[in-house]
Amino acid sequence: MSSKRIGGNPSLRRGLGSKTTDSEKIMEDPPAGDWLALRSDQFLKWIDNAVYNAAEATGMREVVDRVTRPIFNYAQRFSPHPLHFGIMCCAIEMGQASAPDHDIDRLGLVYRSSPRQCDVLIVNGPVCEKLRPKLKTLYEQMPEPKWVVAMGECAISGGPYWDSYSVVAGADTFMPVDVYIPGCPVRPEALMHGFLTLQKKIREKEPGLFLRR
Amino acid sequence: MSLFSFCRWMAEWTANYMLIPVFDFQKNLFPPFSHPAGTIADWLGTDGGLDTLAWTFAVNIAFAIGMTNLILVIHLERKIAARIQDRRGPMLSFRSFRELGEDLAGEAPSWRFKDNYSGIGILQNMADGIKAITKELIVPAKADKFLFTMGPIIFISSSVFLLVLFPLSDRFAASSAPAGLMVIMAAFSIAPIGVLTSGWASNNKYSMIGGMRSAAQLMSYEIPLLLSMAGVFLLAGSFDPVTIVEQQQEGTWLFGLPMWNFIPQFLGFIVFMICILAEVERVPFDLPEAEAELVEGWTTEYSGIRYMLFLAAEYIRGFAGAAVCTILFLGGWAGPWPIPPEIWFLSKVYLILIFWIFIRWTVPRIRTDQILELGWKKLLPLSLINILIVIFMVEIYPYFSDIVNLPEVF
Amino acid sequence: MEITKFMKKLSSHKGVSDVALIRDNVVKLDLGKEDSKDFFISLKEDYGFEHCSLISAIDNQPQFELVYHFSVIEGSIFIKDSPKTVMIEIHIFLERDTPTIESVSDLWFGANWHEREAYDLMGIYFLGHPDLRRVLLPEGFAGHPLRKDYVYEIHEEEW
Amino acid sequence: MAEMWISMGPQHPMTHGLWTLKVKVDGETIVDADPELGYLHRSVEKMGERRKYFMNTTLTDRLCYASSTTWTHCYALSVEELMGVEVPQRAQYIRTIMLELQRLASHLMWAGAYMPDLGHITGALYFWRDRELFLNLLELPSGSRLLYNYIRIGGVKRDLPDGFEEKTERILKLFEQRLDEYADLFENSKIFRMRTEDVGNFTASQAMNLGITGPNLRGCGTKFDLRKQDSYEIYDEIDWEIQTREAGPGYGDCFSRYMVRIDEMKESVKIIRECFKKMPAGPTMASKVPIRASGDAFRRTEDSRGEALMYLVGDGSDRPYRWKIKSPMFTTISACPHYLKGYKVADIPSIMGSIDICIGETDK
Repeated sequence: MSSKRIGGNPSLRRGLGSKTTDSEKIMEDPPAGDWLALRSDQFLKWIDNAVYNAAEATGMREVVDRVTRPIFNYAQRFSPHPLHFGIMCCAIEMGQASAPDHDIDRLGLVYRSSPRQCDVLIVNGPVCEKLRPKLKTLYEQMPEPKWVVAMGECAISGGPYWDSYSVVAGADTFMPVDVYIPGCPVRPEALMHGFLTLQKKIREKEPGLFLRR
Repeated sequence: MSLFSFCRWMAEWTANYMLIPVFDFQKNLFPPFSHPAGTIADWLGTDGGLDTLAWTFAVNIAFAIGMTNLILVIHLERKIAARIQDRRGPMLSFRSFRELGEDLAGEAPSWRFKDNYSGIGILQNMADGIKAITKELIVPAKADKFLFTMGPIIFISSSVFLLVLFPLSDRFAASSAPAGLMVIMAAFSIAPIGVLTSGWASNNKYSMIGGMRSAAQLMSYEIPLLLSMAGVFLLAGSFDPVTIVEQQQEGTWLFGLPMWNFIPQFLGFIVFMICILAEVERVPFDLPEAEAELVEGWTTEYSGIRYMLFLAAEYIRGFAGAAVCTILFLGGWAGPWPIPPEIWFLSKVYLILIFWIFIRWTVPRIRTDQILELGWKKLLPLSLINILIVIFMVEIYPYFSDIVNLPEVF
Repeated sequence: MEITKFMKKLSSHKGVSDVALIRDNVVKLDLGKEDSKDFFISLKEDYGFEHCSLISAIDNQPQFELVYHFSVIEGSIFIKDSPKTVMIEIHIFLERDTPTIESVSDLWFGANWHEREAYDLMGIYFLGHPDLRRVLLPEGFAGHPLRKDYVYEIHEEEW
Repeated sequence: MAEMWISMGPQHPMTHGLWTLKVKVDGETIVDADPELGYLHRSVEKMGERRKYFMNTTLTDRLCYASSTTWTHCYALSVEELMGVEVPQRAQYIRTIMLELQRLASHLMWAGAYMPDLGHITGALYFWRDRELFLNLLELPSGSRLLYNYIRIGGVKRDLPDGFEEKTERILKLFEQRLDEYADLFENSKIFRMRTEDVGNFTASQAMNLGITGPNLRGCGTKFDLRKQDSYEIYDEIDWEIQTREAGPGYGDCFSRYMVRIDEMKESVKIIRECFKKMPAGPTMASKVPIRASGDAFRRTEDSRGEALMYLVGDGSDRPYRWKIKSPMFTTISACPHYLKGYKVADIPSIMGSIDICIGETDK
């Protein structure tokens, strides 16, 4: 059971399901002899590499990183937009957390319905065999950088459904999970604490570099 | 001093002391050739060059003011919505900068979350915006890549264009065309093309339905909107915002209050307010992005900064819509003396925006067929009646009052 | 129709045996598999059981048992001096080799998915069902998990 | 526009859970629909066969996350029927109070989930604010916010805490005031009625055949409530009315379903008050509860969403041989092509929201 964050590392990411396309293969190894044969996207990639190398060589990359990283990190950790996605009991508590009594909007959480506009996937219930491919699709539809929060016992390990024939033993068996929030169901206060923990984690593990994402 | 003369003064100063010496110096570096730097230096010395430079400054100032307002509008929306809903809304405080400072200085991170959420939360917009820059930009595999990128460009550029079109007062205008309001409305109606384009190009059924709805909404709302504006134009005899505002100061009403257009043209005012809500796509008319049935509507497939800019562009359109409403019906920048007219104008705009926020958070969304029915069957006849009333006021009543000596009412 | 009279009438139907009153408003009976459809038609048309509450399949090892619960909502059967509505519980026994029975989803639409569920989880085939697919488990799932002889692996954590 | 299939779900704001609704649309008009379930199939029935009778209350609590007590109660009733346990009078009163509080919480959950479907997020937060009151109230005796495990076989876990009645009365008073305030925001609002009236109609006879029960059936004017029709606990000793809508315009549509639930909440408040008045003293648990059972038994109760039925077969051991759950939403969702056809795409959230879906009990 590994809770290691895999988002930033392209080689590990590829292992998670995004396949290496042909064009990517070409890109990693630019043809040295025939520059003119580059397609436009290859050319852009090449420029990107060239700029990166130049920045690296002159030491500009470090300077830019030093300044931009904390700022981007600050923005990322204070504006986590979770996906509006409910599985079971914890989804009710997730909704209740945005009710006036707990008001999770204070922490800047805005539930977005489209996975394209989200940063955090909250898995708030048991993942069944039928749901697993769909959940994985949702995870892959989200843009980088992204985080996964396993909310409640069911998402952590299967919880009360540990001996079921159709429930997966935890969300981390098939996707990287960043924060585990125990509870059955998780109380809204615990959800808030989970998000503060996620902020802490984002702060400690600084996200990708500026020039090469 | 008007905005333009201020900018003109600034342009002269910049040209004389900063630009022309630089270009002259470059010209002297290559004396044998007619270098473009020389041409530019010559041109900057002329009236036309200085005017162009001045317009550039003016447009930038107007744009900066609009964008500053945008942050305020989004913040207002979130906070007022929260207060309506008996909660507090975003509370990210300036104290969170302490963490940022520590990170920038490279000191050991220490965790103090207690301080971060005790402010008014205006930084939340900043965090959202900067975060959007860092997000991956996804283009769906089967999307039409060219149109997928063109859609946002059309939508956002046409919305940002709106910011420089309306004057904040007669002296504070980045552009002053005689057909000013017509240009604004034309710019307003470009955006649905962007919506339709990006909705179609996303290769997503929700997006496509959202785009279609946007087009249908445009069809049914543009006509009553323009007809309700026509009343004001008839009354003022001009499309120029300055003339329209000045015309509203002429007549007086109870206790010598100025008769702004929303009094004689109450019908037109109501029709305009409904239609402009539909035009800027706010609840109850936000059908293209009805999140209950079409996940995020036509923005479903857009991620990162593109989506954030969509959101920003919508608020810009809201701001511009409220500004048009102020110019047409609420007397524009007119107000008692000690407060400058620009502040009057902005406060009226904000009043309308807050009214819209109240509407947005207290009514449900209505359905496509109902919105079309409302547009065609109710608002269109009402706006026509409004025009008839204005024609009676402007043309027929004065004609008869000349003949039979009627009291001068209008 | 009073409930006692209704019980008397039920006994006269073909294939019906062991009619009993198990609670003050619930009639229980056993039914032969061959005569089930005729009985269900008359249950709906003559006695007015409008609502199919539940169809449950039981693996009795070796044979299967189907339990139908139907209820009256505004029908003609009543209990004297009581607001309670009448229910009927019907037991049908199926052989393990031929777990088939005629579908009742054309009579009660509400039975449609109950039959699909019984097929999905217990492997009972309903003849004449319009759309007999799996309903809860994904397509391509092997076996019928609610059968007693279904073996599955339990993901037990090591401690 | 040509006809096309749109797949909504499992992640979609309309679904209120995990299911997929495939609709075939012609322009914006719905031509056909095909619901698909099973994303939350946890095999509760099979798991129940591995656990002892009294252990299964954990699973029944998690059957329906919005209304957990009613399901545990249905299970407890069935097991008591199977074992022949007599529940003490005071426990029956406490159960009734808990059930009605749970019904209030569940209906408020529904109302809160229904409002964003119509594009009214403020409404959701208002109703959830009120739900929080009842969650706090339910937390007092049971110790948990959402899944209480309070009703046990043979009675309830423990007696009500001191001062529970006063606290309940205070909250009920506040809640009644707020419901009156909300009338202006919702049922008297023109746009709200435009969205809900004459949308998703079905008649009572259709509904019975389609297997639709509960508030959805009562919205069609049928006086069918199992609390009276198959009375359990002490509902027959208490004076209350079944809430239905009179025939007329807006009959069996989303608005009538909305109004039935709002009226039911008001009726629940009455029931709770009367229960407190009549509650006797005494034990809260049966003196002897067996752990083995044989034979078969079933009971049905009026869940917040309709007819809940649990059928239990015992083989003489301490675990159920077969445990079958009837979920009211299972059949209601299966019938959705019937009441979706002919309406617009924008009506889908309005209709599917008004029937109050809970996928937990549906998928079992």
